[in-house]
Amino acid sequence: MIDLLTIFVLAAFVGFEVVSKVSTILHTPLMSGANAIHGVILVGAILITGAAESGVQVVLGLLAVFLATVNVVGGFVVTDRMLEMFKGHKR
Amino acid sequence: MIDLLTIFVLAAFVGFEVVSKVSTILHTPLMSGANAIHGVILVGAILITGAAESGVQVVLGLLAVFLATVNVVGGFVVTDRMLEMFKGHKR
Amino acid sequence: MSVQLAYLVAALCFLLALKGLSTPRFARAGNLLGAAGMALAVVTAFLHGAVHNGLWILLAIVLGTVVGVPAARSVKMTAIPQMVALFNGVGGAAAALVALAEFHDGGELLFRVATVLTVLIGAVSFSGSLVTFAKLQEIMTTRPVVLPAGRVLSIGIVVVSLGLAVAVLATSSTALLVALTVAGLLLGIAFVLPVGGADVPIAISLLNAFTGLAVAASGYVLANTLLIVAGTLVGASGTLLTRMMAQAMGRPLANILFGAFTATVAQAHSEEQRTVRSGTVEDVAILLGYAHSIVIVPGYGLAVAQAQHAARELVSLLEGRGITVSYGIHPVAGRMPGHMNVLLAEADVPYEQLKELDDVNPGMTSMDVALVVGANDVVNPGARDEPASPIYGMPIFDVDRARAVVFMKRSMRPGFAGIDNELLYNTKTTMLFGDAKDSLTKLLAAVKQL
Amino acid sequence: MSVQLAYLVAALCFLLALKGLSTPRFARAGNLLGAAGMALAVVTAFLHGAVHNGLWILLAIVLGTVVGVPAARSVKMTAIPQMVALFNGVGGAAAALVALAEFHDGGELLFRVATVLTVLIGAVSFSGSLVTFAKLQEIMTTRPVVLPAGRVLSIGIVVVSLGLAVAVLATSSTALLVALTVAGLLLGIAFVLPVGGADVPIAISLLNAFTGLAVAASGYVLANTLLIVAGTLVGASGTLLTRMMAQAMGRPLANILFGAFTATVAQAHSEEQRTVRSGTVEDVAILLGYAHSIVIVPGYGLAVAQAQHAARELVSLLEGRGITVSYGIHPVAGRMPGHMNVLLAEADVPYEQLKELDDVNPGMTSMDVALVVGANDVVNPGARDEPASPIYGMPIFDVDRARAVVFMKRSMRPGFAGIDNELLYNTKTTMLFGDAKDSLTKLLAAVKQL
Amino acid sequence: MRVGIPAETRPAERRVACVPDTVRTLLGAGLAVDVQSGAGTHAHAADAAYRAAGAQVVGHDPVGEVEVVLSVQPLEIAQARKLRQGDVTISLLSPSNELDLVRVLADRGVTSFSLDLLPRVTRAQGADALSSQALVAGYRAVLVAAERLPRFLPMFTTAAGTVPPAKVLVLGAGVAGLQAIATARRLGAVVEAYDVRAAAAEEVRSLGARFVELPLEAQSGVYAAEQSETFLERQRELIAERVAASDVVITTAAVPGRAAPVLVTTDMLKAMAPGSVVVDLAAESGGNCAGSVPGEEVWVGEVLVHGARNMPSGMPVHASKLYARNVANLLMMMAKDGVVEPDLTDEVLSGCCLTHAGEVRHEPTRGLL
Amino acid sequence: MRVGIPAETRPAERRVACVPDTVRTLLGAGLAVDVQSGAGTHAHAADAAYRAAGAQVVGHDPVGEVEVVLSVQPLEIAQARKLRQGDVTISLLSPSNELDLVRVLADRGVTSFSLDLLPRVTRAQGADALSSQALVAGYRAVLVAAERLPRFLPMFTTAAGTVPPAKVLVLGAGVAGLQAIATARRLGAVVEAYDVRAAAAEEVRSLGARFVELPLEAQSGVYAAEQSETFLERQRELIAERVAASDVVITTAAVPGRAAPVLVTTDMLKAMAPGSVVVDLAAESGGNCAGSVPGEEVWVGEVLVHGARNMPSGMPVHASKLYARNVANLLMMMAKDGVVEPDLTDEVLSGCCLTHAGEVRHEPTRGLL
Ligand SMILES: NC(=O)c1ccc[n+]([C@@H]2O[C@H](COP(=O)([O-])OP(=O)(O)OC[C@H]3O[C@@H](n4cnc5c(N)ncnc54)[C@H](OP(=O)(O)O)[C@@H]3O)[C@@H](O)[C@H]2O)c1
Ligand SMILES: NC(=O)c1ccc[n+]([C@@H]2O[C@H](COP(=O)([O-])OP(=O)(O)OC[C@H]3O[C@@H](n4cnc5c(N)ncnc54)[C@H](OP(=O)(O)O)[C@@H]3O)[C@@H](O)[C@H]2O)c1
Ligand SMILES: NC(=O)c1ccc[n+]([C@@H]2O[C@H](COP(=O)([O-])OP(=O)(O)OC[C@H]3O[C@@H](n4cnc5c(N)ncnc54)[C@H](O)[C@@H]3O)[C@@H](O)[C@H]2O)c1
Ligand SMILES: NC(=O)c1ccc[n+]([C@@H]2O[C@H](COP(=O)([O-])OP(=O)(O)OC[C@H]3O[C@@H](n4cnc5c(N)ncnc54)[C@H](O)[C@@H]3O)[C@@H](O)[C@H]2O)c1
Repeated sequence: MIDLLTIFVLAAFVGFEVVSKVSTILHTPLMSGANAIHGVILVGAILITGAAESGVQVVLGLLAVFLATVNVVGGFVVTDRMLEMFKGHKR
Repeated sequence: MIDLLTIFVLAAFVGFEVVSKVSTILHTPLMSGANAIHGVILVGAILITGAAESGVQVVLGLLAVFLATVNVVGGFVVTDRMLEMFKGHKR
Repeated sequence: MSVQLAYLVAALCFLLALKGLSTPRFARAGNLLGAAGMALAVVTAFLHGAVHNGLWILLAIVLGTVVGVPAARSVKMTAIPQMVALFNGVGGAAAALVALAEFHDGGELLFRVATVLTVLIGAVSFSGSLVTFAKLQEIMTTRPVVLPAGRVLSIGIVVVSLGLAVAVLATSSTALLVALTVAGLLLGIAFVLPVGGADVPIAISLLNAFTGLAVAASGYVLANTLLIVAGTLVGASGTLLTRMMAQAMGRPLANILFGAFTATVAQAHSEEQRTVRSGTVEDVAILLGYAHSIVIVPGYGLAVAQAQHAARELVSLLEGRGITVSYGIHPVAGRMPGHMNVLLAEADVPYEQLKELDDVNPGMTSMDVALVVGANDVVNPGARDEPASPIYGMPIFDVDRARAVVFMKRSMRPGFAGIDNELLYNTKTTMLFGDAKDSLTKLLAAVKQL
Repeated sequence: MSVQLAYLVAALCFLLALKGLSTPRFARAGNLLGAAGMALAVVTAFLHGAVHNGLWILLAIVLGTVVGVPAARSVKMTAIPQMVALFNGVGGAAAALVALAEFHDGGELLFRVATVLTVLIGAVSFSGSLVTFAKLQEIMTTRPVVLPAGRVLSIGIVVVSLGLAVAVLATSSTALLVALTVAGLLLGIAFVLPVGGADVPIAISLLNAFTGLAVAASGYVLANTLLIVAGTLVGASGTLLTRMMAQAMGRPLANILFGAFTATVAQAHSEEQRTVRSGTVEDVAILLGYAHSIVIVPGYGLAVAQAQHAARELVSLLEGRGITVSYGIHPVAGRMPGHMNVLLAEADVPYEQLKELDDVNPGMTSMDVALVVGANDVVNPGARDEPASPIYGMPIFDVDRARAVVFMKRSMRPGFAGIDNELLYNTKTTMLFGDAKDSLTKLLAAVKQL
Repeated sequence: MRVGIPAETRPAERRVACVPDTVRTLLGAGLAVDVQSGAGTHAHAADAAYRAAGAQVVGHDPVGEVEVVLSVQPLEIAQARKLRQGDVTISLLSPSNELDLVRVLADRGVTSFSLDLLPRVTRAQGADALSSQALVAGYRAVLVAAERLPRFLPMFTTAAGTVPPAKVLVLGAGVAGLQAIATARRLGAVVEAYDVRAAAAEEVRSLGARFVELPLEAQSGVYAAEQSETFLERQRELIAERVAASDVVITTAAVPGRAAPVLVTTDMLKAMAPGSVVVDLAAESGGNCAGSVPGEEVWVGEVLVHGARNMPSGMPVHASKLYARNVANLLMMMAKDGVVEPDLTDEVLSGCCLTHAGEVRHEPTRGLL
Repeated sequence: MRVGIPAETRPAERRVACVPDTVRTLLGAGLAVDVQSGAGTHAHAADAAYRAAGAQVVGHDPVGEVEVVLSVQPLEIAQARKLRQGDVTISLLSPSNELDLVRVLADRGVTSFSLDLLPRVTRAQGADALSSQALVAGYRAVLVAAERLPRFLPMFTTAAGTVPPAKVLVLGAGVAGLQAIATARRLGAVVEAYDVRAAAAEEVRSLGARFVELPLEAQSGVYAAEQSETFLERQRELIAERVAASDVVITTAAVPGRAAPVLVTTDMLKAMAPGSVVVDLAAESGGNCAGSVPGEEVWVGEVLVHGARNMPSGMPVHASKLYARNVANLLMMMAKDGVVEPDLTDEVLSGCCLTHAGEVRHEPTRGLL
């Protein structure tokens, strides 16, 4: 329990620290990248669907898998598109 | 187990991140401050001494308490002395 | 054990992804690393956890990909914010569904708390995101919508939600949990409706942080460390990011979210008929730092601010990055013939960098940025396009034809000729308000940071 | 639960303490926060864990305080590094003792691994720190000590230690663990002996990181999250810090630690008879940024580097911090009469900031920093003190009387008069090598960061 | 139509109203150009250069044979008598000094333009000869002062002691005054300036000089209005101390159409350090400095007073280049397909048109006649 | 002992060897000072100021009544004849031009110092009058050129077109040359320079100007050594193109004790743009520019050649201030408790001592006699 709390605190600190100096122009890509990352709920969705017992659970789970997948793939792709402006400039 | 490892990874990341932009002049105070912090072994020393069963354990434990205390108090005091140069300058 | 390790590696990838995304240089790499971490986590989960329904799960994933990738690929750059909102919403929904599916009688209190939080926050995030999408896509009005008795209504929904949450904790009733879901959906709508068009991106960012928290809570539900770490990372960074975005717009967060309820702000909104885009120093720094060619048009404001030295430094810094920079010297910039020459010579700007109208205008369309430092009349397109303008006929620098325009001035006040300048309201234009020397000095520091 | 929470809060304090310690502005506050966190943790541990031997423990703590505080209070500023080494050593010893005391038969493998690591690293840290202390305190020679067959010996100790460690893991024998402790002590000595005087602080920093890791390992031994978090924080930050310190000295870490084994480095050491202290831009930035009064003495090098604009900017930045800055203009600085005037006027330096010999020299002793930018002869104390010097009799700026001197030049080469300048070797002097314009520009950025 | 460039005849005029470069501009507009041989001599524009540019170099004064006459100084009365109905002339003509000429021009139905009267509006800036010539005058005023000053302008710290920077005071911060400020600052002097116009303070500071704040009412508007004698009296009192502290004073104060205000009195000169220099750019229009004589250098005690006379003429190459471009720009406003036909409803042209179709169009001048 | 300051008698000399400020220095060293009435007139140092500083103002030439004589120009032979054994005189004396005077000084057993001969060592910099006067000359050379140039030095972009910056070429980058570079840059010109000494390249660049690299051997050392005619021939060939491209050329090349090398020929002048200006600071020692005459302005085609003559005298206040301080610094090296007693074993004093105790101590001069 306390371990999970510790993890929570540390992760929160890292989350703050890591974005604390981001420049304005990266706000949107960063938001979008973070958005893709929370699509990790896909892992949760797979796990519950994989262990589902009732039909309701399966349906809910599969819906969750579908939605989470949209979140993940769409999120990463759209972020990459936004970041195209940063590629290819020397230095 | 994996939780403790996760904590380790997160804490290590935080450790790196937090000092990654320190300026040269703060190297020594930062080292000294970190030095005081690892004196937290004092907590461990207290716990084992408090729960000691054999005489040897008590002796080892008390020695550890003593040494760890030196580390803690000496560390914080000496760091503070080093940092005196940063106080009191108006901006 | 190895499964857990894979998750840990994935968590580390996410962490480094966020770190990468916060510097221009590593942003793309960060995003790719995040994707790689995600692939690892998903494959691991599938191999290890898809004991039943494996094929169905695969099908759902394929379906999600088929829907998500083309949508993300084909969306117009200008429509990206609403796309992000949509993706965020479905993520929230997924979290809520997971918690709903996993809900069962009994269990620890912590489990129930986590479930309630996941469902509630996920639902808010889902419906809220859909509303922001609708606003940005202009399916509905972009203006703040304040329902009659809006405040009372909102407070009512909040109270009901809290009540339901407590009830679920106490009773473990699935029906109540479904009711809570509905309440959450309403709450999300009530939360976003009053946010005005320009502030919607901030609401999206906040909802994004919410989804992160929902995922973290679902991690507690499923006792999955990866979900906890990743969700918390997004929740924390998203919260800070939201604050920073609000700050960059110069408005306190509370004002943006709840501003529509107060009369003053509503008034300010209606007065401001023509919008002006004001950027931060960092925006402009990135605009300049990643440009290939820049023309600087100095004017009387450069002289007033005595910013010639700062300008020269910025130029040499930019040239050091391999960017082509020149100064466009207008014949009547300043207040005496040769005013700009005198200043720039004082700052030791090489004569070769000084270009005249005829040197600059033909190549203007290929300029990435035109940086207008304290000039106004000499770049006013009215002199070219509006025969009725008192300055019609004066040759100008056609900076409006550059890809982007940055104006450094202290206010929206006009220049010597006393007439308005349409270019200030152009969508290409970013205003950097403040004394030119100040702004340039800050810009210098910001470009160095890139 | 509440005990665990207290520990969590303490961990957070440590984390913020390190963060604070890495910016000048919050360094002191950070240290205090760390101390507060420590107090919380210790009190919690005492109240909760000192079931037996409470009085004895208290006594040991009091004793430790009575020894530690006066030692830390009374140590001379110059002797602080060895004091830190000593504190670090006793910390390492404490960790090893804790693991030794807690060791018992059986238990999980993880438990034994953690114990072995704690004991080994703690012992290395203890004995290594004692040697560094002895070196810095000049109880023993500060030169690298390479025992005959030193390399073979070192490798031998490493092999033995590893063997013992494996044996302990396999047998759980307390006797073997004690033997491992002894091996660790020897290893620490073997590790530090070959490190040369100037590099000892880097070895201390590494040992400090080691102690952190030992503490983290002891956290696994005791299953205490606080120890894990705090130890890991110190271990990670200490490792990075060590690398950064080595970088700041311009030497790869491996070279410092194992350099004495290779002939080349030993040679370099013997050639360098007179030492010159070369600082980094950040050092100088802090020296300047926290000074109250600064005099800048420009010379021909300022002109060669065309650094006048950069100098002016630096001055205005420093003045913005409330620091008094003036330029000392020597009658024959540069290569023509008034050379400095021409340059500084070009950079628009106000005439009031230009001071002559008679204005500056009387107040020189109260100057915090004299910043010599590309000048040499005009600050050479030989002109004042050495009748045999070819420039004897020329008036100079007595910068050697300021509290600290910073020289910006590209090399140790002399100036126009072609004679050596003792001041370059003075202990007060920090050299900032490089083109003056480059250095000033970097300095500008660094001061802004403060 | 033909455009004629007579050689300037007025004493000490070294400029020319059209240089080979602007010949090309005029030809480009379909006009032909006749240049009197030797017209460009002083401005280092040889006949050959005009020919190379496409002009016809004629041995005599082209006035009377061409439809458009361009000159720097106003035409001589004899020349004006040769003009025909509808002929166009452009010059720097200050009507209050040339009433006889104006009468002749009006009588003969000539369409005459004076760049002296050009409205100071944005669109007319390309033709603004007052500005371009003031630029030259302000720059040269400082050179003249620096050359005559027995001391350095910049500061020098040398082995033989330190020389403090000279103090320069500029009175009147119009175009010439601002340029004088800039040039003196370039040479390293410590510069301060005063002007009655409110906008001037910021303009002076925008050149890095100090604006002398006097407790006097500031004026708004592009030009200064005439000041009362009590105002000037008070101004002199207040400024006296700044004059005494200066090594160089450059005066440029003017009120269009009026005599220049006297800002520096003999007593003030006497309080200056020996060897100081005053350059009075307003000398021709009455003088800002007591005792200044246009075109002469007068010692008042140990202070040298240089009365400027036709300052731009001292730098004929660039003064001519700028003036010629101004004139050409004005001409381009009325030329089309080789024909010069001024549209007098245009604000700029009507503003600087002095006579047309037998009428004197300039209100104040009509008053004087 | 008494120090005397005669009024300068040589034509066009406006400086004075002692100003009221340095009177105080001398009095501080226990010396008394006699100043001839009117000695400081041109340098705006009034008799009253000298009196106020503590000097005695005498109505006649003090030479012969004082033990130490300070002057700018060498004394007249008649004055030298009045000096007594052991008297000390300090002036800017170029011995090869003044052999008769040197003979008289030696004959009368006078201890004479020439600042022309001062060793260029660090310790002597306070007395280095060549440097201080070259500073003045270099500065004024640019002012003179700028005033005579019919165009601007700086660049201007105006509504009447753009004026490009003038190109200035400085030949010889000693003290005067460097100062000319600095001053021309201040005024906004594009400056390039050439010198035979290797060290000059960096020095020129240190003032922000371009160094003209010629494929010629560079010299080391503080002074340039005399160059062969073939060297100079080649140099002229190579530099011709830079001269032709310049609007202003300022020449300062000198080789101590020799005639100045001719660097600019008449043909080169003819290739310059009409109206260009050449200022030849070396005119008095033979001239770097063909046809330059000291103290005169000569038109060669459409190029004006200004032959400098005693350039520092044109700015007498500060030239005198610096010179007087140089002389005082030298005197302080030999004065103690009111007595002037030169220690001729001192490197600096012996270096610039021309005659002492009946002997000519300057090697090259002894050769000439
Ligand atoms: N060159 C000449 O010979 C001459 C002579 C007389 C008149 N004019 C006229 O002057 C005008 C020149 O055009 P321009 O574009 O150079 O100037 P402008 O049109 O007068 O615009 C100058 C701009 O600079 C801004 N500014 C003033 N101080 C500033 C500061 N400290 N920091 C940042 N911005 C500052 C002002 O906006 P904020 O107040 O919002 O900061 C203003 O909009 C033309 O209309 C021309 O006709 C020229
Ligand atoms: N003022 C005059 O009239 C005049 C005339 C002739 C001679 N002098 C003589 O010149 C000397 C002047 O003294 P000073 O102290 O100004 O100069 P200095 O003694 O010549 O020293 C200049 C220093 O600047 C450094 N330097 C050169 N280029 C540099 C660059 N780009 N960046 C950073 N440092 C650079 C050089 O060291 P590194 O090479 O190590 O960088 C050198 O030690 C005196 O000896 C004086 O007698 C003066
Ligand atoms: N719109 C344009 O394009 C344009 C172009 C050039 C100049 N201008 C404006 O024209 C105006 C005048 O320029 P100008 O040089 O021809 O002016 P000017 O020659 O008529 O007068 C010179 C200056 O003397 C000042 N003055 C008058 N009486 C004074 C007194 N008693 N004390 C001190 N100063 C006094 C005036 O205010 C003016 O600034 C300026 O405002 C300038 O900005 C406008
Ligand atoms: N040590 C000191 O304290 C000190 C003080 C002042 C000057 N100096 C040195 O004295 C030296 C000479 O100064 P100066 O001004 O009296 O010199 P100068 O008047 O004798 O000569 C002027 C310049 O002409 C150059 N020159 C000669 N022939 C040339 C040719 N053919 N082409 C081009 N250039 C030619 C010389 O190299 C010299 O730089 C310089 O090196 C200067 O640094 C030293």
